[in-house]
Amino acid sequence: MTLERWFRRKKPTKGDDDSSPVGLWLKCESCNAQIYRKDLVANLYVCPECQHHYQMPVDARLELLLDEGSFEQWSGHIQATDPLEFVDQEAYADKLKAAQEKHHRKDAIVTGSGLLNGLPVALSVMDFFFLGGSMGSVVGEEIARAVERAADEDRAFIAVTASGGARMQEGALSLMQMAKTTVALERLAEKHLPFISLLTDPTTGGTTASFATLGDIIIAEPKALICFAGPRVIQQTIKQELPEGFQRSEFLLEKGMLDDVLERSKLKDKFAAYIRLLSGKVPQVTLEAEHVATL
Amino acid sequence: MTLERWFRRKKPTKGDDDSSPVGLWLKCESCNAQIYRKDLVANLYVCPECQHHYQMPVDARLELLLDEGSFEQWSGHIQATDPLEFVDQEAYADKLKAAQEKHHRKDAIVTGSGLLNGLPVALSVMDFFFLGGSMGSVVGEEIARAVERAADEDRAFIAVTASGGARMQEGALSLMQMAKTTVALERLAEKHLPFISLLTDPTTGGTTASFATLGDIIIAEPKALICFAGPRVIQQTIKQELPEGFQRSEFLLEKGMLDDVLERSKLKDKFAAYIRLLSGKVPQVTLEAEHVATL
Amino acid sequence: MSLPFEKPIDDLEAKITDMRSYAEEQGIDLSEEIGLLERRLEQLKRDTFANITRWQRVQVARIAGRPTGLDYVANVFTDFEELHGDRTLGDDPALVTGLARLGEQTVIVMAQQKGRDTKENILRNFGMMHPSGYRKAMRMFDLADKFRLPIIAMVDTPGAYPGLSAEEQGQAWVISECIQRMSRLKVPAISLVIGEGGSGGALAIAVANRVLILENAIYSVISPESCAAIRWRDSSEAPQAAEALKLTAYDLLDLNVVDRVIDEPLGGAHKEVDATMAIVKSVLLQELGDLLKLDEVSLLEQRRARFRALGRFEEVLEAA
Amino acid sequence: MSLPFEKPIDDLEAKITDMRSYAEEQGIDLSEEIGLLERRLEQLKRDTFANITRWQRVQVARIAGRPTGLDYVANVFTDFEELHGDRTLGDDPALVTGLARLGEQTVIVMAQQKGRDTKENILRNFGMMHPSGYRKAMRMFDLADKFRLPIIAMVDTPGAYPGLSAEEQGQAWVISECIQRMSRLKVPAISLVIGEGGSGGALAIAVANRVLILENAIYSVISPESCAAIRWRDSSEAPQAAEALKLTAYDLLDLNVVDRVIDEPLGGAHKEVDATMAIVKSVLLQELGDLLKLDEVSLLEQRRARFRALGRFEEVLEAA
Ligand SMILES: [Zn+2]
Ligand SMILES: [Zn+2]
Repeated sequence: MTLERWFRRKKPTKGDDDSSPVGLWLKCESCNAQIYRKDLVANLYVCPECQHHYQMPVDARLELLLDEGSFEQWSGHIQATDPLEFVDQEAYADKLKAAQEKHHRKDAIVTGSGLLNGLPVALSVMDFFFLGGSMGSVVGEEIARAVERAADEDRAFIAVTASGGARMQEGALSLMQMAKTTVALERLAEKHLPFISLLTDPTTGGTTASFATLGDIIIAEPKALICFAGPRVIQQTIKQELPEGFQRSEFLLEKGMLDDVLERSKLKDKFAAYIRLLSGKVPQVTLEAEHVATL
Repeated sequence: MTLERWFRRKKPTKGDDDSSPVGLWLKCESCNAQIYRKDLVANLYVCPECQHHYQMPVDARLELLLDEGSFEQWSGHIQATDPLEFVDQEAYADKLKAAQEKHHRKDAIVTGSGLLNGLPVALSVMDFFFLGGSMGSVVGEEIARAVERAADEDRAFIAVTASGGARMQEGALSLMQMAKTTVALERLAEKHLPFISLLTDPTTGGTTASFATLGDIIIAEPKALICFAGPRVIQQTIKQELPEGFQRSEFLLEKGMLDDVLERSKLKDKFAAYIRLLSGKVPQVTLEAEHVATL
Repeated sequence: MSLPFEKPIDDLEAKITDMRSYAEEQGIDLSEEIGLLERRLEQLKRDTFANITRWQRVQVARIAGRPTGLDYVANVFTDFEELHGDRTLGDDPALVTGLARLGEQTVIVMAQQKGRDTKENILRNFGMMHPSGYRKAMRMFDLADKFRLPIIAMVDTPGAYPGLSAEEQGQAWVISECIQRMSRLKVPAISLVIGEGGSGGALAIAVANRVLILENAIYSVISPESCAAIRWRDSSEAPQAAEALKLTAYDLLDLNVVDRVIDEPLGGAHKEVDATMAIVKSVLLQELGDLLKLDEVSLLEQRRARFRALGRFEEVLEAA
Repeated sequence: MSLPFEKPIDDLEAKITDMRSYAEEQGIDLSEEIGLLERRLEQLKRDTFANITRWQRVQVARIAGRPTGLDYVANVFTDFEELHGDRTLGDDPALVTGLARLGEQTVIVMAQQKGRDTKENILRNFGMMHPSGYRKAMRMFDLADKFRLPIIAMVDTPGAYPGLSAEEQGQAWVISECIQRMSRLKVPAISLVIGEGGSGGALAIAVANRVLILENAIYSVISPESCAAIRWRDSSEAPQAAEALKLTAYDLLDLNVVDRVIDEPLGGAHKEVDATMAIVKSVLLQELGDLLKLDEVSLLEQRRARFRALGRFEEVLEAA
């Protein structure tokens, strides 16, 4: 179901308007090649021709990162309450309800536990198709709870982000989720458990400026847009064109902001390597035995 | 005596060749005005016409910063041993001996304690005229001892720097003074005592890259040259002219490296203010009484 | 310096002034009439400010002549010594930082500064901080911890600077780091929103033990103009957006986003600056006094718990 | 890839090779003669390296083909995962950093990397780090403390980059901060000088519990060339300057600047890379094993005391 829904979208937009028809073929938005949709899905939503990384539905992301059948969902027990009774051209309450029904989840996030190459992990995956992956009270609380439970259960934590930023329909409460998710991470740090942040296209605004950039290791998918202020806002500020590749993963790697840019197919094994290495605490026994063996 | 010796020098050079004749007048190296030497001294070695800050002899510096008669010298009980038996066109041992005789001190530094507007402080003042203020084992050890004694005696510490960098005639031992002075500062930090660093013209190389830039508050005198690599070295590297004002105090303030650039005449009162403020530890009694009074 | 809705007040004030000089000129006693008008003026102010819309509140928060960060630094504190630079990237004039005394206690004060005229606006980048400003704030947090000095932060910014250089230097990274660093302070921290609390750029220096706000200040996830541009596709709908965003002081108190609203003199802080300073000083002294009773661990835990608890949601029985 | 003083060795090696192929071609037995020559070769190498001047040592330390930082990373460690960036200014290719295993222990490894050909030399800026490199090192120190992972740092640099941008970004400030940060590590730290230890740019990642050096590596306050230019006013006097600076491994051991010299295979590390890697690995395993027995406080105190004690001077009776 989720994959089918994804097919209705051709390119990343606000995430609240996906009515384009389903077809068997699509034209790659990067290289213009005609791609058979099934091939794209089989290839992890990466264009087989040009390696363009499309956005990935949450279920596919969980499948990519976790060992088969190991996922146990934690999220879904809370929902938003429209604390501001926010209305613009449409009521937030209605919009939320529509999104919940369409995407079959309570909000723009899924959290849970699983095994990654046999290693116990917890993770949060944002759903960009659900109101643009925006972070309101529920997204913030789900992340905070998942991080804390990961700490309690001695699991490494992986955050997969895809978000338009804070959810403005919950006003300052959304803003506060930046601080909430940040302080929740203290629990993980106190237990010396690794936090790997995976930034995917697009990760912007309050999400980028909070937990997403606090990973012990920060990885991005190729050519993902990752920023605080979006390109349009900056263009309005500086009144000139932005340089090619600005605010994209490769640019940020060069600017020192990322540990690496990794292709989707390599993520799982790399994450396993990081987690294993970071768990290599100083052992009580010394290495003398091996030393003797080496000499 | 010290002041007279200073008069033999017209402009900062290596500090080991000061044979220019003594005169009653000098031409300001900055504004070309003819200045009566006595006026310059009376004006804290600052040109009365253009405010150019000349290098200041150690004794005058102590007089500037400390309350009259309060200085107690700590340094002078150790001397260099020429551990490398270093010889270039002249033997280091001979050069050192000549400098000691000429400047009436064991090495390029004076340390001690005193009162600054009544506040107990310790300080180290480098002597640029003694082998270019270079830091060898003795300079490093004197600074380390002074910092540690300041910590023991609950004094704020002020380091006045003027140095060509590490003393190459003591080879890697000079390099190690960068680490030695740095670790000595831990004692001060552990006691929450303030360390104010005053960078004067010129402060370069290993001195800049160690204790000098570790001040809780870093102040520079106007237009002082402060750098890691000297302008000539950089010019050789990049093969082009350096921008006007590059590596000078005002430039560094703009680059975020300094807390302020202060005229010589303001230093003492400002330092007193910093020390008083930084000593304002959280008191055990609350401020309720005052609160009531204010309402 | 006046907003449209303030016009009746200004008119009445002018009338009273007129009448006073007339009475003096003519040597007649109009004190009874003037007294009556003054009571009417006070009632008019009270009614006007009791009923202003959220959008009008936004305008008061931004009005020229409203006290800026540096006004509070100069009048609420004593012995201020400015400290410059982040020791990394530069010295951001949009955030003024330094040592000062609040009563007898040394504090580290930091104030986002918008500027009081066009020249200063440009110098201060309208209070929009660059990454170097947030790094300067973090340097101050380090200094505060080392010397056990409380932090007082004055918030007044449209938001972090959304420009090319800021993005290149990792604006998002430095804001998240600043939030984390402030949450880890071992000393008391008070943030006071004095004008405009704009989004993450404001929050970065507002992860405090106590978050206070002036009556006519605002604090929002997005500016009403930007919100209107996105949600109404028309930035002139800003008044509606302001209404929807619930960004006024008492709205935020209801949401627990702020802990206390400091009432301004009648007519707003810009009408009676001295009185505003006195009120703010007394509140800060009292709040700081309370926090100074807590030890390091309690301060840390209280701050963490405060922000961990924010947000509104409901538990549901069935998972989805 | 050979230095002038190595010529007799190279010639003899060539002669032996010649004789071997001649014997094979002609089908005659020259094994006795060859054996004799091989013994002479070994003796020649021994004599040559026992008597090389300090300047020749400098040349060996810099010779093309000598193993670089990345060679050690690849051959001494396993499971290396490179981590990039300082999260502030950039990602400096002159310092390679990452997670790896040394035996069974995860460590954070960092290596100054000069490059193995012209292209890499340029990419790596000849091993001369920018401020972003030192900030990357400090980020690694933070990671090491957080996850309690020992630090192994390979030193090989002519010095910190003396350029315009480096000065603008506070090269001196970041080096002093790096020295301080490394001195505060709560985990074991070992630095190994593998080639050229150039001044403050090297020291910044060598404030370790144990400072090791390869037999033909050097570690100096200034390069012989620069020293000659300043003290002799002629950089071609570098050989004399090298002599005066006492910058070889055993000189430094005498001065307590390094704790241990690792002997290289006869003829230098570049002649037998595999053997060099094996020796370095076994030494690092042993040294790390020793340090892992110490607790956090002991590690800190030992490191601090080590550097506090460095320097040579004598006490005098009368003060001056
Ligand atoms: Zn394609
Ligand atoms: Zn002059």
